[in-house]
Amino acid sequence: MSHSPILIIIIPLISSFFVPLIGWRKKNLCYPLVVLALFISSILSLYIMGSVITHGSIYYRLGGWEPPWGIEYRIDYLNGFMAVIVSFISFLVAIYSRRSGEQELPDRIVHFYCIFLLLVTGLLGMVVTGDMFNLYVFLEIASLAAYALIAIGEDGALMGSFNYLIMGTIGACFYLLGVGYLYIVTGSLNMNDLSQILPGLYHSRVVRTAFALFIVGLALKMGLFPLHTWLPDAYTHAPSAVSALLASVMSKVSVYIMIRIMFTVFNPYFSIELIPITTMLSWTAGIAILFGEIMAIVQPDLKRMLAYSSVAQIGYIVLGIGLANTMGLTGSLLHVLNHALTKGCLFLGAGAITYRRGTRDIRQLGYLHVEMPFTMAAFTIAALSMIGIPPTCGFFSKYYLILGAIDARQWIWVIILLLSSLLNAIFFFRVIENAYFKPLGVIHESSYDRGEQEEANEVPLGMLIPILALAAAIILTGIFSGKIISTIIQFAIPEGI
Amino acid sequence: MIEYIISKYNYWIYIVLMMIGFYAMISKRNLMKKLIGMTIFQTAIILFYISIGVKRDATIPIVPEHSHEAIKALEYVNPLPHVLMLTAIVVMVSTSGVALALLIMIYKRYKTIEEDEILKLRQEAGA
Amino acid sequence: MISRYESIIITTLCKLLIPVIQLYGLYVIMHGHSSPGGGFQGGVILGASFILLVISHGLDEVKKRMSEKLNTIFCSFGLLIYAGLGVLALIFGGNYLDYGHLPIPVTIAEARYLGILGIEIGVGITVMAVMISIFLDISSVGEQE
Amino acid sequence: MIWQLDLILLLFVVICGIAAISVKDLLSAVILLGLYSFLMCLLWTEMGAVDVAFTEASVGAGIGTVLYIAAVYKTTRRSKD
Amino acid sequence: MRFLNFILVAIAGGILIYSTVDMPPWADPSSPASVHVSPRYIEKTLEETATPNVVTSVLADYRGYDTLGETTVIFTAGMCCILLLRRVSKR
Amino acid sequence: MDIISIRPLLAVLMGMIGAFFILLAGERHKNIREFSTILASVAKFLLVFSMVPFVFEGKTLVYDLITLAPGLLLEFKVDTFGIFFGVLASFLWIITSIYSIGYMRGLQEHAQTRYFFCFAMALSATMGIAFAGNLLTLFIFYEILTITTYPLVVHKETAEAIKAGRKYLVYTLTGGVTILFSIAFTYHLTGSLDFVGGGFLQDHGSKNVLTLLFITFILGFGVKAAIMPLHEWLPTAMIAPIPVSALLHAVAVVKAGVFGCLRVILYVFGPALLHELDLWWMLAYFVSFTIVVSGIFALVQDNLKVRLAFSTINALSIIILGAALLSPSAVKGGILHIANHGFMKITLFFCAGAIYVKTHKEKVSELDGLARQMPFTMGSFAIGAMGLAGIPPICGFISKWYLCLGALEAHEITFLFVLLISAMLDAAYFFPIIYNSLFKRSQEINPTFNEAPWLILVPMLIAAIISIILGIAPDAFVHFFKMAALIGQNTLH
Repeated sequence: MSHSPILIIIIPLISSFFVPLIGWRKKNLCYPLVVLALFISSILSLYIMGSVITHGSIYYRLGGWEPPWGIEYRIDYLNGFMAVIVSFISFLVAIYSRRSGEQELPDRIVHFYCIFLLLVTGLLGMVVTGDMFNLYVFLEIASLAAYALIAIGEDGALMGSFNYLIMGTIGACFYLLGVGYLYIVTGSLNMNDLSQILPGLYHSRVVRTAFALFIVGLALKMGLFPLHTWLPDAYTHAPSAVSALLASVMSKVSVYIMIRIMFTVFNPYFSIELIPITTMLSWTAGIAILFGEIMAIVQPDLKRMLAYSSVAQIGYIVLGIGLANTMGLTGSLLHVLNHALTKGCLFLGAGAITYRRGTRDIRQLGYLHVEMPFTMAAFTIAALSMIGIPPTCGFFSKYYLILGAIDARQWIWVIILLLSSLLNAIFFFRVIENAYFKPLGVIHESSYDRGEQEEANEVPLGMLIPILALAAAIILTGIFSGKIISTIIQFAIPEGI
Repeated sequence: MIEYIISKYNYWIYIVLMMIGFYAMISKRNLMKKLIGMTIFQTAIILFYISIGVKRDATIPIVPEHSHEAIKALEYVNPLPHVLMLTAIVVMVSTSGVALALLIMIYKRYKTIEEDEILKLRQEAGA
Repeated sequence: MISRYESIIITTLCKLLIPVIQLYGLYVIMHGHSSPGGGFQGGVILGASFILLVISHGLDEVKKRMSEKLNTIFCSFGLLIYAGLGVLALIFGGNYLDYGHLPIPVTIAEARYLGILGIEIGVGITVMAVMISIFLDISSVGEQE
Repeated sequence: MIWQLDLILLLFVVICGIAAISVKDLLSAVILLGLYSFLMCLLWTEMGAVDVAFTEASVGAGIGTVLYIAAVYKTTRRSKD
Repeated sequence: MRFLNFILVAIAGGILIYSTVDMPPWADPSSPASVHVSPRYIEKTLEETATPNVVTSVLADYRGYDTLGETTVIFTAGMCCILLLRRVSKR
Repeated sequence: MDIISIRPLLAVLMGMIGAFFILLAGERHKNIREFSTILASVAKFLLVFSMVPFVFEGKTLVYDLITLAPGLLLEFKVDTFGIFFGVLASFLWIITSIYSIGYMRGLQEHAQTRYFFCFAMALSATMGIAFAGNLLTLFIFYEILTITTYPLVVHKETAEAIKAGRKYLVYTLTGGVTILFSIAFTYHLTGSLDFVGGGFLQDHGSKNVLTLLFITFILGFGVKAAIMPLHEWLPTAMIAPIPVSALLHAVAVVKAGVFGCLRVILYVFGPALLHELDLWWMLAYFVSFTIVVSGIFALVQDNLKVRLAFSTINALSIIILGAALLSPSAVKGGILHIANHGFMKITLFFCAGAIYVKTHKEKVSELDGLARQMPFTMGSFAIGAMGLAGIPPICGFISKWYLCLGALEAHEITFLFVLLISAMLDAAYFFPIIYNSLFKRSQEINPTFNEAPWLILVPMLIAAIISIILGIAPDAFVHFFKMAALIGQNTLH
């Protein structure tokens, strides 16, 4: 099992090569293969997390070459945590993707699965690697896969995907340029090696420019406020399974890289003391929260609303990074997990609703709780988590973020965080209200005479199980968030904060 | 002064090229032009990387196979940026491929590749 | 498809040229160790030969020689060679992609040499197939088959 | 590596780049882009990066241009800017 | 809008040019990039991989995993184009 | 002395288990569903009641469930105050469930499963609030209570109900957010959130900071405690079915707010600190305003439920006033009033419900001569109303007596007057109803005996009788009086 770090990558990778081969003969075999590969990957990631907890960081030399020369995998608490999130959510989304994939793209399901696996591979590769350039390569795998997956969505997805491609390429190029800038002054590409060389060069303009390039590039990739323009279109029109994966996992991976670069490659002293980046990040994040939520309030389209809410939630996470203290970062990392679960559940739920209703207009969701009781229950739990109602997990990350903001004596962020709870409540309760308390179509003044003869018409089990699993995970993560913090997140926070 | 310029002009020109590409990417309305800008942008980055690897009075990084003298790193240009850029070129062409596929889909759907016209069409369809 | 200009000179010349190009592509793949070149360049040259065939003889001619199915198989197959070599190294006790542990009765350095050759071939196959595939898809807007 | 030659090549590259994004005819723009790639390729050869130059010649200037041209044929040659 | 974009580009370019001040001179054999990691590739390639072309040995061996990723990028691009453009007719 | 016991957890879970079975039974098995409601409520009451002896032995039952955050547990701690509230709420749930069954069946309401489910969940949350060992635990259940009562408010699903639901959410969630801020800030100051009799905030933070903290706490909890001007949601929420108004908006939800306020006053800040900061009289004046104004508002309401709602607002502020005065008798009286007001107000709401079920009348002006048709109902109403006005021998008298004593002990004659004025206002808005129903005649009401169904009548009478018993022997059954005295002792040292 000493090879498990690489196995979590190559199992989905090699499976993705097999998918088109198998797909020619037996289309039906693709789905089990994808699910199996991701299942093994997620079990392995759990195993890795376990061994990180018991034995400390794991190093793996690819090709047997020692680090600065070869590529090294370096898995610590932060990585392992992210790998577990990525692999598990992808696993659940893969289970879900079958029915929705069959409905949304019946003739291209084989290549859909192939690219889906490649996307997950790319994301996992980004998470576990300890090499700057290797990260770029996997970033591109994931990005290309994401462009294509978005583009196969409904009408309008094409432009969304194209804009994402342009913006994403700019982001990736900025990242690549940043790597080049670091390389020109250090001569190294290995993160660990860089972190040892860089402190002597902190006053070099090249290093600072590189840092700025990284931040801008990653902000583009994750859709942080002023650079979020691609995000709503892309998330709205992509197939539901894809939006779920992108919103819950892909943006989180960018966040992870940002944390990695800010606090591991560069040290916290540089990121916090030497340059005003944390202040800038928290301001943009604060505006992102308000902007995203106000935009979400006015959206009539369920998925578009969720997309704008994602903009806001990214703001939360970045705000935690910007606060740059233990509490804030704890909240941030916890929110990475929480938002991954919650947004995954919400997007999958939205997909399920679309699957049955054929519409995503919030005003036309009336009486959905009779038609799809389980989906709506899960959706409600996830919505409550977004608002931050205990004991769902969303509350706890918000609590830590508020603590972090108080610790940093930044009252404005406290107010924004509290206010955002209420804004969240406004647009999520709009959905809940429509789905539970309003009949189909317009509201009748007297609704007593409405019989309850409507039968439940739940989505197939393959779609329902991931949604319910995520909803259960939302509550469990909430209840056991203390455990998660004391075993993982506490140690995942970079030293020196 | 001239020394300084000679020692840096390469970087400057790569920046100029990159900004040409960048400008095309963000302000051109024609989608094909955006892609052309993207290629220029990426190629400029590659130029930058290659510039990192250059050493004065050094030759291409292919070492003599049967020479008995010890190989001196100073005599060969730095191969690492070349390796990285091989990857980057491939990534570039892959991105272009996907982007062109998208472009063709967009043209099939909207019969135009001007961004503002597409926006207008979409607004009309939405309204 | 780009409308084909029927000209005997072009078709004949291309027919003559294409094998040469393909041979050169193979040479580039195989000779990447000691001269510029390798899997990518060779693969692209091989792919270009097929693209030339499309331009000179049309899509159907290419379909006869390299069906879509075969092409997709090649796409995966090349990468499988690559990843498979890595897994092989894994099975024989090395780290992933550590060709030194491949079960070949030569010195470690030579084993690595052979490993590099193996993956260059894999890369070449994939690149060739993908290039053909992308070109066919773009130039026919996917309206084949 | 002669810096004068280098400079001239760079100048041409910049001119090609500007021309590629400013001509209205997309086919010309794509051809100019191919030219740009070839000039780059020369530059890199001159800098000692033979492998990269080879790749750029085959991938960037070769296949890339072919793909662009195919795409232009499949869409439109006209461009507003 | 275009003017704004131009300003943006100018600012970005200005920052980048400004930062070149601290870059090592072009073609400097003693720049960090030339002395830190790369010399080993050149000096040990024959001994360790028996491959004279250093680029090939680094590409396929020292950083072989990058190349796997890169080939996967190509593969991904191919699959993406098929997914986007190809309509498999129902038989 | 602490005893580790799982009973508090079970008491909290009992409601959720009940809710689960309710959901399982669903609309198809109505009897099983309603049986499980009653079973859960009885089981919960017995569980809570079984903890009473321990409390009187001076022990505290503790159960740490899990660590929510480093140093912060999801912790149940059954102290005197908690058990006081717990016994009250769980007992009233039994009679309310019986009443609900009668009411819902009588009106053939829709979505009864959702109704019973949310009711059980809300009671679970109330138990959680009662037994919470620290602020965070309290807050968690407080928010669950908010969410689970929302569907009950919107139960009718009319546009008006939805609007009321929105208003309810806006107010309570804003309150929740304010509390969250206060909790986070408290944690920032002290690193602990555990309740300590007599407060734990002393010597943490400057005077201004603590004042601000107190204000945010009171504003946060004050929303549910319906302190004016944060009371707006309560009259609107009266759109909910009567049992909901009865239990939740007279006992569980609003009392949770009051409970929170009292926890903050007595267990977080503590009397000493409040005296030092001079906050107690600010709070006392603040709620006195509410007492007087809400009494006047109640006078002009024609809708019976809304009038009762304003009377509730009045009573809640009286309780907080008792705690704010910080003298032993006032605290004792205030806490006693939680129970007494609970029984009396639930009687009144049950009466309103009975009238509605039988006659579909909601307006005060339409009740003329009703006493002849529904003598038991109007009799119970009279008992509840007299109790609230503080007329012996009904329990309201006892608590008001101690409150007045407390005002004197604190040497604050102003508040004595406030209490007396409020008693007079109580009388002023309740007695006309009784008088009119007895002596006026109306065409619409048939003066023959025609009472509500027994499922409605019995709980109503039980509540009314208990109100009298508690007035005659305040220490009967569960020793509410003794508990209130103990709470005073524990916190005012």
